[in-house]
Amino acid sequence: MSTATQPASQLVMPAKHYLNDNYGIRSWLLTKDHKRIAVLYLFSITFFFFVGGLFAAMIRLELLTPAGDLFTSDTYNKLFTMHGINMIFFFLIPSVPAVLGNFLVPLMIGAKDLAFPKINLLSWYIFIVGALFSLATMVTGGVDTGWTFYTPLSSGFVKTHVILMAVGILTAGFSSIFTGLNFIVTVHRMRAPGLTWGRLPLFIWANYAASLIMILGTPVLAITLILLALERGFHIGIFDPKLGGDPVLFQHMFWFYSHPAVYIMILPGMGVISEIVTCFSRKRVFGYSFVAFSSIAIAVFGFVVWAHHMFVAGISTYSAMVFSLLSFAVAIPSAVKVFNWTATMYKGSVSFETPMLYAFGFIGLFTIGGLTGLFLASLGLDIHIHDTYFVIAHFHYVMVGGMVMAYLGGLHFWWPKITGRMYPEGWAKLAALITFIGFNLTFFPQFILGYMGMPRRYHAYPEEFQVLNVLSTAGASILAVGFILPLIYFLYSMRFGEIAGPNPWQATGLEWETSSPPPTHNFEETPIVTEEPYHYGADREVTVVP
Amino acid sequence: MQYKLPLFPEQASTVAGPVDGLYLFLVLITTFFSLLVGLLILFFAIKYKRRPGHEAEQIHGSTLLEIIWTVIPLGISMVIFVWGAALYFHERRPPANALEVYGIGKQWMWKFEHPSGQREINALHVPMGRPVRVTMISQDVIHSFFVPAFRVKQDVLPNRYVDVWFEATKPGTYHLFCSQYCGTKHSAMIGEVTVMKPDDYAAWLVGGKVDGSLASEGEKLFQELGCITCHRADSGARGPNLTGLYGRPVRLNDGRTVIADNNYIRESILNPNIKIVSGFQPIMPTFQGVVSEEGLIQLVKYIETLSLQQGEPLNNRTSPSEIRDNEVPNIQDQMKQQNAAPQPLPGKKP
Amino acid sequence: MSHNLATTEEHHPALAHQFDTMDQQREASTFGMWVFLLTEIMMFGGLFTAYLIYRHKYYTAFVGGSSSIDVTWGFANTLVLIGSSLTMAMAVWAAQNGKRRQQMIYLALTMILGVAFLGVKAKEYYEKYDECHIPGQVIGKGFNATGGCDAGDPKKGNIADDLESRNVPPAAAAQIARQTEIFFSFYFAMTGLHATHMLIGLGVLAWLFLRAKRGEFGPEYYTPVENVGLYWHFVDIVWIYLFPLLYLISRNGHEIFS
Amino acid sequence: MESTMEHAHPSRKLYLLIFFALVVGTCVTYLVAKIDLGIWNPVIALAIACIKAILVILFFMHIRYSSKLTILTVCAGFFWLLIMITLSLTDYLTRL
Repeated sequence: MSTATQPASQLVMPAKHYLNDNYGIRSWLLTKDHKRIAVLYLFSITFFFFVGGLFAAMIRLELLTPAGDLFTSDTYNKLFTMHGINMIFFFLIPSVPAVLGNFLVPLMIGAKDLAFPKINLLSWYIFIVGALFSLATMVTGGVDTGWTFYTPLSSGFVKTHVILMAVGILTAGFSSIFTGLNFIVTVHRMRAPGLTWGRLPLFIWANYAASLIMILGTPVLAITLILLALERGFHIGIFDPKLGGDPVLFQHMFWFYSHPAVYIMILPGMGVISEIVTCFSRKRVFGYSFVAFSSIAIAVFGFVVWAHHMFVAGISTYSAMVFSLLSFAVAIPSAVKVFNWTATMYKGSVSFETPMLYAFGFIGLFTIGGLTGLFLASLGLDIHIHDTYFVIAHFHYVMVGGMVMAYLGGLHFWWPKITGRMYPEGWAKLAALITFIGFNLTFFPQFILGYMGMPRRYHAYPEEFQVLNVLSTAGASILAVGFILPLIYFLYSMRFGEIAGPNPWQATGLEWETSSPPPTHNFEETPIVTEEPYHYGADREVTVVP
Repeated sequence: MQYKLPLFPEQASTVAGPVDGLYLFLVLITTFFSLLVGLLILFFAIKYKRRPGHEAEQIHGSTLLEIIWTVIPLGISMVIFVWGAALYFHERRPPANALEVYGIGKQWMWKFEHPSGQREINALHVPMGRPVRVTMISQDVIHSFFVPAFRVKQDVLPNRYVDVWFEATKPGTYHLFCSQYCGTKHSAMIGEVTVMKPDDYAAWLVGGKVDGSLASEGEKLFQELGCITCHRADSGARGPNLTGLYGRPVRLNDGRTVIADNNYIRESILNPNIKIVSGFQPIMPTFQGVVSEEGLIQLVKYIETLSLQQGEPLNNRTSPSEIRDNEVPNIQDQMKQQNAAPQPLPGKKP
Repeated sequence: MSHNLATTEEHHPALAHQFDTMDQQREASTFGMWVFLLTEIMMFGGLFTAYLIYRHKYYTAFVGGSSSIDVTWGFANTLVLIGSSLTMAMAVWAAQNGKRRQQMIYLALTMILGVAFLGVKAKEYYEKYDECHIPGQVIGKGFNATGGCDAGDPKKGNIADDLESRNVPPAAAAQIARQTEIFFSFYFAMTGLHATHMLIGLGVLAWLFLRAKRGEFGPEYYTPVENVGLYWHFVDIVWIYLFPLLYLISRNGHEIFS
Repeated sequence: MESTMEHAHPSRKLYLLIFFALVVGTCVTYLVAKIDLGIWNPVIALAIACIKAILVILFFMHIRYSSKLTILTVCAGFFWLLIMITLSLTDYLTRL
């Protein structure tokens, strides 16, 4: 296992690692090293996160007052559409898988690289091409269909560049398919000797489950968007009611991908939390196999619940009942995970470094986000809160309170591995606290707003909703600080941070057994795994709670 | 200036109470579990804070606990499912005696038509204490009819009638929102629902200036379009007799049976020869692009009233929609008497 | 057999750095190909689901649209594609057994059959273009409400006329003809996506042919041939379903219009 | 992991046999389509299509000689396809 802690002053950067292996722009743009590709993704998605964040800030500013006085309604409609598209397709979906997953999957399983390094680089390029389409759309005037592209509005009514944007998302989708494919093959075929399925880190299990969704769901989004573009471009009638099409079918096909897609976003985040909680509790994760299999269960169940987005869309009552029942089933594995993380801390040795603070934030906020999902899965209640701010609040509790927290936690946790240097702990704790406070102030009022009946995507709203909207906007400005701070100190620490050493957290896992930053081929010699995962406190007796 | 910070919209319909009940139950569940998890984390974090001389105890897990925290959430969620589903089922079944109103959504306004002929834009007047069923269709994109005070919502689709019902319990004026994003002025597609006491409502009905009831307008259209040339009662008619048709099962010539409801009648006007009544030839021309959505509603309503003129015994009827008007001896019947009932159709073309 | 070969063959020029053995590399790429085909199943699956729903909803129009396609060409094309699957399988066999010349012949045959298929498809597309059966109002003269270029045009292919000649009353024929646009939307979307896959397949086959010519494949390294083969067979399977679904809707002359 | 995979491959004769079966299947599909069997027409056509697809998958695509993992992958594809179709149909077949 890991070596004993050395005083920070004695640590030195390894002489040769993946960052200084060679230099120059070509060495980055033509790299096949999964770690460098992860860094490329990191910079790309950070850009899109802040572009999406800018749109969010503008939305919140507009909603400060009831009248639509800051932007025209067309501009506002474009803002929330572009916010959604940027955040979902160009930040959340690639966030943990493409950055942390790319960096860590081969390291954690003791492989030299992913199974298909060229395809890995290709998927970054495909992502960038998709992103360029999206940027081109933004520059030429944006899209105002909402990120859901509901027909017939998107196919026949709006006058913006829907096709261009659809092509952009479609392209980014293929990037996600290839990433998922790469992970699945790598996990199956590239594991180090001795690393059985029962010994895989939970982060790998979670990414594996998310990859399943990527390869099974994304193609359906692709064909749906192709049909939408054909319909808009050639006026053929597959979803257009004028030509006998059924607009509700578009919703079925769209949500067949887009509901599981939220599990693409959250599952890898859950994997990150499993790693962090065990490490900072110095304890083996509670119920390893239950946490592992719940990831797979979420991936599978996630595919059979999509029509809970359509309870008031005109689907049959019978169908609504089926989908509601199945939707409750998907809540169970998530609950199992939360309880297991909590139980992991029991009789542990808990410390409070920044990643752990984010993990606390994740567990708390995800619990609220998950439980408010039950409101929306419940048929009678969903009639009232569907398409209101309640949905917005629920979604952001899961995606920002859950996923972004996990992403930031993971970034802090593995930052020493990625860069070889530590981030400034004090500032990071401050940022985590600010994010937590800002987040709750932004999104909690939206639950109430939603139940009060404020519909989503409203440019102007009745006056009685103003107080809560002002609170939410105030929270958003705090949240913005919480997100900008890490950007600054991460950049700072890349040059000036303390040298981390191979294993600053004294964590288990193969990625901590190589130097920080790792060498280009990850390991000096192929590691052989002989231990159970999360083998903390090897000297102590193992006890089992009855 | 005084700000109020209400946590609930007003309760102004019969389902508002039950929906809020379910909501409160869920809020309770959410609070309980969030606090449970939050407090446990806090407790563990303090109790097992890392300190010298204390090491973590390696616990692998407990199958018993796993089963407990799988089964308990499963049980709770099944309770929520059944509760929510029962409510949904109730909200999806309009009572037979509901007052009918027709709605059309278009970018970016709501139009409502009352059977007696009153038309409203972005406003809807309904009586208190009586179920109201709004049958809606969209002229362009998908809209959604949402009245928070009633806790009802229904997407309004193009090319297909959908309905929503509520029974208002409290006089007042309430928000009507479009809650499905529908383009530029989505947030301006709002209106007001005014709930009136029955007497006030009756006065309101009589007060407005009205061209003619929906059914009588529909009858005019029926004659203008020449429908009566074929749809006659005599045996030599080329089209099926429409009297007594509404709400009935109809046998088609491919062997299937459909209920002659709003959607079937609308479809039969626009694409008449797809579902042909058994024993007839597919010869009717299409009226697509000829009749507006308003006109279609009037025709549908007219055909519905044709069934009411028959005076058949009620127990012969199959669909609740047929029974509804006969059972309710109030305003709507008064309205019917005011508006000339359709006469047996003369067999000539206008 | 190749398992033993692989261990002694560690420095095969085709062994990528991330793999330890040729065997591991072969297994990984073949599995990767299957996972890719999984995504293809779902992509076509979305179309098939939508097709099923509309076929149920607009059955008569689907019959009308299907009748306007020449089934003989579809039948011939099915045979062509099955034949190309056979030659592809043979090409893989030749690669596995190190028969370079045969491999090149089989690959060339596969490509010829693939081109033949696309040629027939192009002819069919042109026919539809000529008959104004392209859905939408953008390509050609646009889809006409009578399901052909002009009602009463002596030229074949007017669906309304065609249905009338099969004893469908004129009013019904006209309405069914108008609804066939949705059938043709699916016809072009499904066969178009399939043809796009064929085009990509032909490109990859050409690349394989060049590599085979250089003698890169042999008993210990034939994964690319095998994977392209898997892809080609998958495209064949899609067509095996497309043929009955698009060409053979009620070809039995059963009176469904009564 | 199955490091001892079978590398047996079908012979050319078997390939020809499968090809022959596929041609026969296609011809039968074509001919049966012209006979009026009512509801059974599409059923037979699709049943034959399924048999043909299975033959191609088993022999041309070597699934018969592949690892369990590959077989599982194929099954997963059809299983998910089935999920999509059946659950979509719960709506379309029960709408009034």
